[in-house]
Amino acid sequence: MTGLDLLLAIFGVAAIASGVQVFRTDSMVRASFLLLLSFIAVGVMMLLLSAPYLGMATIFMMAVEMMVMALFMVAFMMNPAGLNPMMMVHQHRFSIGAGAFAFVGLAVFVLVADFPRNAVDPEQPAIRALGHELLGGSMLIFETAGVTLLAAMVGAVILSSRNGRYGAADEGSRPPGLEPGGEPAGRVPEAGGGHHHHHH
Amino acid sequence: MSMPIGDVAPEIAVILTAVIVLLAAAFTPQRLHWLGAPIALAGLGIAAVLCAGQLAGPPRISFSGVWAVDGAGVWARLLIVAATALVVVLTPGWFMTDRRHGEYYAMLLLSTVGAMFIAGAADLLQLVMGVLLSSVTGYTLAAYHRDWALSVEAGMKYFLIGALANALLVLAVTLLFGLYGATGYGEIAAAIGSAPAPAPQGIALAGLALAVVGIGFKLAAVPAHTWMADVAEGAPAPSAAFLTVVPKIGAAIALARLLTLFPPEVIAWRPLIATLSVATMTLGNLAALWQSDLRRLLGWSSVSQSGYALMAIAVVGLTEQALPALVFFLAGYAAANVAAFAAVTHLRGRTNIDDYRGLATVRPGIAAALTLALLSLVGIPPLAGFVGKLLLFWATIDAGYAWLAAVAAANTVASLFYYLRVLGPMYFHTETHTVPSLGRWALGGTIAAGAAIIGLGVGAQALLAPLASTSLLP
Amino acid sequence: MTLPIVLLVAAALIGVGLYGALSQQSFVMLMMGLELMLAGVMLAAVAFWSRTAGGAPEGQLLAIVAMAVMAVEMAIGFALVTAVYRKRQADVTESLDMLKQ
Amino acid sequence: MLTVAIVLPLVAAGVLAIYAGAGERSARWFAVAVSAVPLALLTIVWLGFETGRGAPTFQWVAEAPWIPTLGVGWRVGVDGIALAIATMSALLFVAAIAWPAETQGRARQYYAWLLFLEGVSLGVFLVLDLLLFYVFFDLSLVGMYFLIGGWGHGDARGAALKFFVYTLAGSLALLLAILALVLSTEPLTFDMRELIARQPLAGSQMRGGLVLLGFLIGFAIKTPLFPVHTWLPPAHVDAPAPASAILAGVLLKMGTYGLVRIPYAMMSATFARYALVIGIVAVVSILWGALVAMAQRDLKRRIAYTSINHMGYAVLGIAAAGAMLGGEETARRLALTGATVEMVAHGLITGALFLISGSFWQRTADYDLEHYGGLAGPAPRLTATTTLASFASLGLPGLAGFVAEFQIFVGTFAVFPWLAAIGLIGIVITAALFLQMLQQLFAGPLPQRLATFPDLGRIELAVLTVLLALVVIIGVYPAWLLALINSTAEILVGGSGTH
Amino acid sequence: MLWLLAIVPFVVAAGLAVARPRERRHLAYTAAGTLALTLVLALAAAIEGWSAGLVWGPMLRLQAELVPLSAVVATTIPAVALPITLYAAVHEDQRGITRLIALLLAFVGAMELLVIAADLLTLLIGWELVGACSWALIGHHWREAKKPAAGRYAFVMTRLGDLGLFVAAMAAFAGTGSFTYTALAELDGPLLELLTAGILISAAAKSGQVPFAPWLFRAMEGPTSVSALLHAAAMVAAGAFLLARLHPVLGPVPWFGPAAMGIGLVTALGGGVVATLQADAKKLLAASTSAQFGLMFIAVGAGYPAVAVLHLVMHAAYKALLFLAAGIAGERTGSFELAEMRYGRALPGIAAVTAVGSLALAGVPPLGGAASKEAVIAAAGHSGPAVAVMVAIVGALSAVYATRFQLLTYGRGEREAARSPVRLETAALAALAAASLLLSAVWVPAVHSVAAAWLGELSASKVWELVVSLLAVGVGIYAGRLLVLTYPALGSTGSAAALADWLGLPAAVHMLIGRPARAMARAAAVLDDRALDALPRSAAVMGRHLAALGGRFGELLADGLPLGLAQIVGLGGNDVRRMQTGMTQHYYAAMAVGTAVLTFILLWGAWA
Repeated sequence: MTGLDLLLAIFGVAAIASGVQVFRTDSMVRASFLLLLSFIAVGVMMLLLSAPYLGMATIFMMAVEMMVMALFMVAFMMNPAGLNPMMMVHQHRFSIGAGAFAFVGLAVFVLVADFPRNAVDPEQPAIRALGHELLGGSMLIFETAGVTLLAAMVGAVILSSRNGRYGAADEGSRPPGLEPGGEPAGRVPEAGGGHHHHHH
Repeated sequence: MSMPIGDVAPEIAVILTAVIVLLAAAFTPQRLHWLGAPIALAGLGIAAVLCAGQLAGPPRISFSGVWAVDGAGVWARLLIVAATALVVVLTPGWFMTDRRHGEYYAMLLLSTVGAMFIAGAADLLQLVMGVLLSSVTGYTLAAYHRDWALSVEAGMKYFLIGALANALLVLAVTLLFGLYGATGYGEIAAAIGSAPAPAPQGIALAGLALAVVGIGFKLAAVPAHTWMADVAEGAPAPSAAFLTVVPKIGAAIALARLLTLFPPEVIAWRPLIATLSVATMTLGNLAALWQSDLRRLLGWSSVSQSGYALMAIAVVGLTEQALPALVFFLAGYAAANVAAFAAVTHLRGRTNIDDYRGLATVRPGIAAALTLALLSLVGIPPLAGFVGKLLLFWATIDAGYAWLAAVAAANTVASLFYYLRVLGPMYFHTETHTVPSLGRWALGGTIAAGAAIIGLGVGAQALLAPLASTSLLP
Repeated sequence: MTLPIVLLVAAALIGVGLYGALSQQSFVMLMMGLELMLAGVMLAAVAFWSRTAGGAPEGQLLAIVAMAVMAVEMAIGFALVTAVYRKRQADVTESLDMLKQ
Repeated sequence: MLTVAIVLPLVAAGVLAIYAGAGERSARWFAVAVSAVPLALLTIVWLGFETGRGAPTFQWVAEAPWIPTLGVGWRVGVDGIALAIATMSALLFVAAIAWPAETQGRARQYYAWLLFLEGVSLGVFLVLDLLLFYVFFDLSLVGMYFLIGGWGHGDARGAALKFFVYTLAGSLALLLAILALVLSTEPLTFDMRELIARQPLAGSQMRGGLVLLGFLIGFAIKTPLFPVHTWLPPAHVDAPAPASAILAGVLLKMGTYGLVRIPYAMMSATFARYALVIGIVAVVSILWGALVAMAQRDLKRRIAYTSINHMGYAVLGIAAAGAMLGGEETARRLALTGATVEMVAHGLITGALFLISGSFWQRTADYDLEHYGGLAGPAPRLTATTTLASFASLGLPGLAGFVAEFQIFVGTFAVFPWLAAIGLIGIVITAALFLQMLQQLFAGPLPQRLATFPDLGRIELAVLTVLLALVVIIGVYPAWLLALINSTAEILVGGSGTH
Repeated sequence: MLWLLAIVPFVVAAGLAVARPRERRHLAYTAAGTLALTLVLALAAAIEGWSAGLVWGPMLRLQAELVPLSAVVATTIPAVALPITLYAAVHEDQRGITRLIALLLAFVGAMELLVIAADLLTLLIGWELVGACSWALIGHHWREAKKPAAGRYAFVMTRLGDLGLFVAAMAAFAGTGSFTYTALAELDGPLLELLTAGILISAAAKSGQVPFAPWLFRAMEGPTSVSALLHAAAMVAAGAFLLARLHPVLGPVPWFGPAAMGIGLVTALGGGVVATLQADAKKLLAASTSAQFGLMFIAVGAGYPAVAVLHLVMHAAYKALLFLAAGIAGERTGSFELAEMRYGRALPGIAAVTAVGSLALAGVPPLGGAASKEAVIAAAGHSGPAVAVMVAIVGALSAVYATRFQLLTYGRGEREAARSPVRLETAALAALAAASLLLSAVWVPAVHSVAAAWLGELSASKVWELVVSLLAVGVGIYAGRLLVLTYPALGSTGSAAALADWLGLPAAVHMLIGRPARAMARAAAVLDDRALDALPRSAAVMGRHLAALGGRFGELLADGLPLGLAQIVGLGGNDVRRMQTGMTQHYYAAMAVGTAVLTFILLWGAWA
């Protein structure tokens, strides 16, 4: 076991541990920061694996995202700062089993697998290669990603933006009535929407 | 490195149209948003012409192994465009009151592009991107009625299933990449071919299984089928028509394309797909049996139809009839399903099957269209669905999977029961009540889809002749 | 040894993520589970790029694609969570119980 | 010629369905006029049909490509057997359409569906393309479903649903078998003549057996044979009378006709291997149908079960005819001819009986035999026609049923003596049950509430007279019919016709 | 040309059915004319040797010809039918008289067809048509529920026997490829035995032999004229005729003779006893018919078909006469109770005419009936003296019941007739009596030898046989007289009545055939509705369970209804629907498990 392996193992354990903690903490904000911690550990591992760009990208992108997530939770969700401790889980034992099973299964496959041994040259200009790939061979993929991001942005705005150019954007956004001017057909949602098992 | 832009010209046309529609929507008052429909139709028309142009050329892989232009792919993209056009026609009446009416066309077109990318992808990464594009737009389309709880719930559920499915797909791609060192289909095939040990690796098996689930999500195949019924019921009717049909076309081709990479003697994927096919069609049919909501019933029937489509995929490569069967079946299915949803749309979303009593007396034309659609889904000749199922049976029997055909036949019998639960009361009750309808757009869509059902059945030769020599590149 | 270690970590992250996705009621927590899974995937992708694919650029691209999936899904996901919350005051999966059977 | 006979009713059905201006009377007369055309055309075909030695098997052949990629084409043509059954069907359709029916204010739709059914039924008998055959075979279910469900009585919707679902299962078994059969030959074709000539699967035991099983399931459900007959009684009981007549007279024939046309002709070696099994099933159907019919109190159910009995005779004849590849040609030819005559005769006789049962329903809305009695007094014409039809059905000589059953039994005896002997018991039971029915309906004291029971109307009488006259003519002098059928039976059975 | 024999009566019958003349006179003349024409045609055909053929199909050919035996019967039929029909036209109820006459004519036509047949197919056609006519005739008075039931009984019983003829035809075709009588000569081995058995059974059924005899009793529900024709010349005569006609084919079968004689003897003795104990005039005659046809069976069995035919002719003449006489007496009494009659004083003329018939039945020389009976005894004697003696006992029994009949119907008594018979009735009786007397000519050796030359060998009686027979007749007549004096109401009560119902045979038939058949039918129907339909008990039932969930299905199970395939499918439908819980976490779990399963399938595939 080389030093690199040791470092990788340490950060790996850190990533896993903080990952586990995400679901053990009783505050969502804390959970999102634990997740960020886990991502930072993963990003460091990437750096160790000679992928500087990806490592940094992961760390920064996730940092931003987790900030958004935290803000989001403060804005929308209940229990923003872990004021009242809670454990909101279902099918808990099955989930533990499934997670463990997935891990064991993948681990077994990984350990018995006969991967090609073809390590990257640490001196290789990884970032430049990536750039070439994006604008060369994988141009189409790159462009598709662009379109996808556009679509995601438009979609997110459509779904979440309350204020359109003509006032409340959601108003009238419902199926036509079965009779003109009547209620739409089909199952009728109960007034007020979903049930609430807990607090509010 | 070559960038034959022409090979993705149809996609570009659709994307540009989407952008135009989006801009138009931003600068026109809501009452003019319906103009998005003709614009979208024009764009789709151009895309269709461009697609048709690709049929002439030889099958080829372009964009450095990322993009396949082959018979199956081009026909699927053409189908996607055509089906979308029908859906576009259904839209204006339905969304008249929506403040974001115009943007709907843009989302629809972007989703179309996603499906097209899925159909043509020859690289795992391109496939993932296509699925992602198709998914995010799909969630939006499903949840488009922000002020309607069912729609929002359908969109959320679609998203939750999709997010996990897409994660699994990315995992699958990663595992395959680790094993074969590449994501392009050509390179993967070469890597498999040059592998010294023919024994399959667990990683490859897990990767393939994960990929099947991931793509199966778009196809609404077991086990990621659970969104289909919810979307069919809760989403806006045009979205439901779109989501039950268009992504499936792309996904079916993509699944076939991916599976043919793996030699069946090394990885026994045929029994897997056959099992999946049986599970999907049976589950869909059983769940549809007692539905009292027509849209939900159509959703479940759509699951079972995916099961039939998987029959062709299970035998792809074993018989030259498999690909024509797959494409033709998808075409027939698209026509029938869109026709059914078009009828529902035209009747302002009428969905309780009890509300359909006596429809034949009040609105014989719409009743006839719905009848054609449902009978075509059963596979009654000479409608499109019949030819499709015939070819599926043909392919499976020819490939030695006669048992699969027998199971499908038994399922068809069971399915007749629930389709008749809708049809019977339509004709056998004579009580009359007024049945308001939506308008000329949806009516036009219904007629067009109904005509397609008959046309594809009676004039099957027109599509079958070119399909006979169709190809599927790895 | 490097590859197995990293891959085991990735597998563990996927396992934990799956657990989270399966067990969390809250939409946001559930999505965190999915992100953790994708983090594992990205780690595995980089590991493969670095150790089995000899630095094939597609490996890096794969990691970016995984990241894009994560970002795009999360964006649309949050939008949906907003919409659902606004319409139904719902923030857990159990609240969405109208569409069934 | 044949194409017109198929397409014209279909087109007319479409016109009737769309043209909203047609009233009850005009719709009916339009439909009668249209339905008479195929009958006239088929009569012309019959007159022009060559029965001599050396005449081609299939005549009046016409072809047009439909889906050449799959080897499917619009191919029509007839041999003696098809022509006989098709002509009978055309006649029965004219009778059923002319029959004064209660259309519940939806005359246009009613006659449109009947015309549709006529087109597809004739299609089944006249096409020479296997896939086209299936298309029409399947469409007949659709037409009948809407007729039963839309104009039936009692639990008509349930019966229609059961009918459709059950028989569709048979259809699909048939489709799979057709595909498996066609796929075993090169080059691909659905041309029946070609397939008969090629005898695909002749050398393959296992696959041949499975394909035959598929055909048998498909046709047994349609025929129907024991034990897959249970869709029949409810369908008949709840259907409107003309639809019942068509169901029994025409649709059931598709099963037996299909048996002759496809497995018998196209895979004769396999068929011969399993002929005994088919024969046993047929004999069980004969006895079962007769026995169960005897226990029925419901007029229509009783007639329905006799259909199972009679179709059993036809299948027995077919099984005997196909039992061997060589030897006993004369007897087997007799059996096949008899089976075909049985199809024609059963169509006419049972068609008439079901129309008669419709007369009962229209007058009293009651099928319970025990509620009737003494009707010979107020309704002598009804009595006479029912008696004649019943005697024809129980196989009295001088009427059509006897010509059929005698040939079947005699022909079968040479091949399967025991089956023929056991099957004979059926004719005693049918005699008992029909006479008991006649007695119940017409003899004894007249219940007070039936005192004003009206006799047959003019149209009813005319329709029944035509059908029964043909029954008598076939019974007394069947040479014209037998010559036609035998010319084909000779080819199908093989051997010389010197006896 | 020969077809005309059958066609003429049929065409006239059809004409009557359409034209429906109601006037009795017109009916009488039309019928008489038709039958006379038939008679003339029969004579002409016999003399000219007509034959005929009709092609049905390449393998089916109807053929007709007259051999001497059939010529005799073909002439006898219209000859006997003529007076019967005349009588019917004036005697029977006005209601339905046209139908009755038309059917009687059709009956004659069918019988003629049967007689002229030269192949089994034609025979079968005539054979069954005769049965159908008898159904309609016996059930003539359809308003009384009992009568059509009797017709049905007769038809079904004889049709049961007809199966024999079907079997015979099948065997003939299997052996020779055709149905003609001439081809039957080629037949041998098991097929021939099958043919013989079939024909024997059919003949026994038609001729009212044991065990089919009871139908003749039930047939008495028909009008008198119908009974007369049925017993004298049509229907019943067909069996004996057929055996005689086909004797050249059947004779060589070793067991045929004994079998036919056995059946004949048992029936003759049984019938004799039944007739002796009978309290009903028509049933007495019916039982005697069975007995007399038993004699004909004996004659054929012994190898003397000509004797059988001779007896058939004699029997036709006197039995028709007796039935008509019974009808006249019965009409005045209102029933056929023998104990209630004795019109000797009231109707002396009729009594005298009837006496001719009774004496012929009793076998008193020099009447024709005696001659043919003696010939039967002589024929039987060839099989051993014991047989001859038994036939003589049959003769004695004949004498007993003939005497009873005569004395009880037209013996001297106090009854007064309400009205005298009309002229035509009397004429009909007289004509038949004259015929019986005329047939006595057969005792004249010259006539006898001519008949023998034409018909075939007529066995000559030995002296002791003649003596025994005549003694037996004498004893019989004496016993009959004694019975009438001592037990005038014999057979109406007690064990005699029980025996008189054909020795309990009808009950046995009912127990052995009728009941099991009906029970089987009912059981089959129940099974059909329950079990068979349950497997795919499809939509109708499923529809009813639309609203039903688990509990309802459990109830069904408890009721013991078998769960059908469709029900399982329907149940599955409900279960699968419930799997769609609406809870996303369950969908996630399904996906996780599904992925694992798919991986395992692939792993398993890699292993296998």
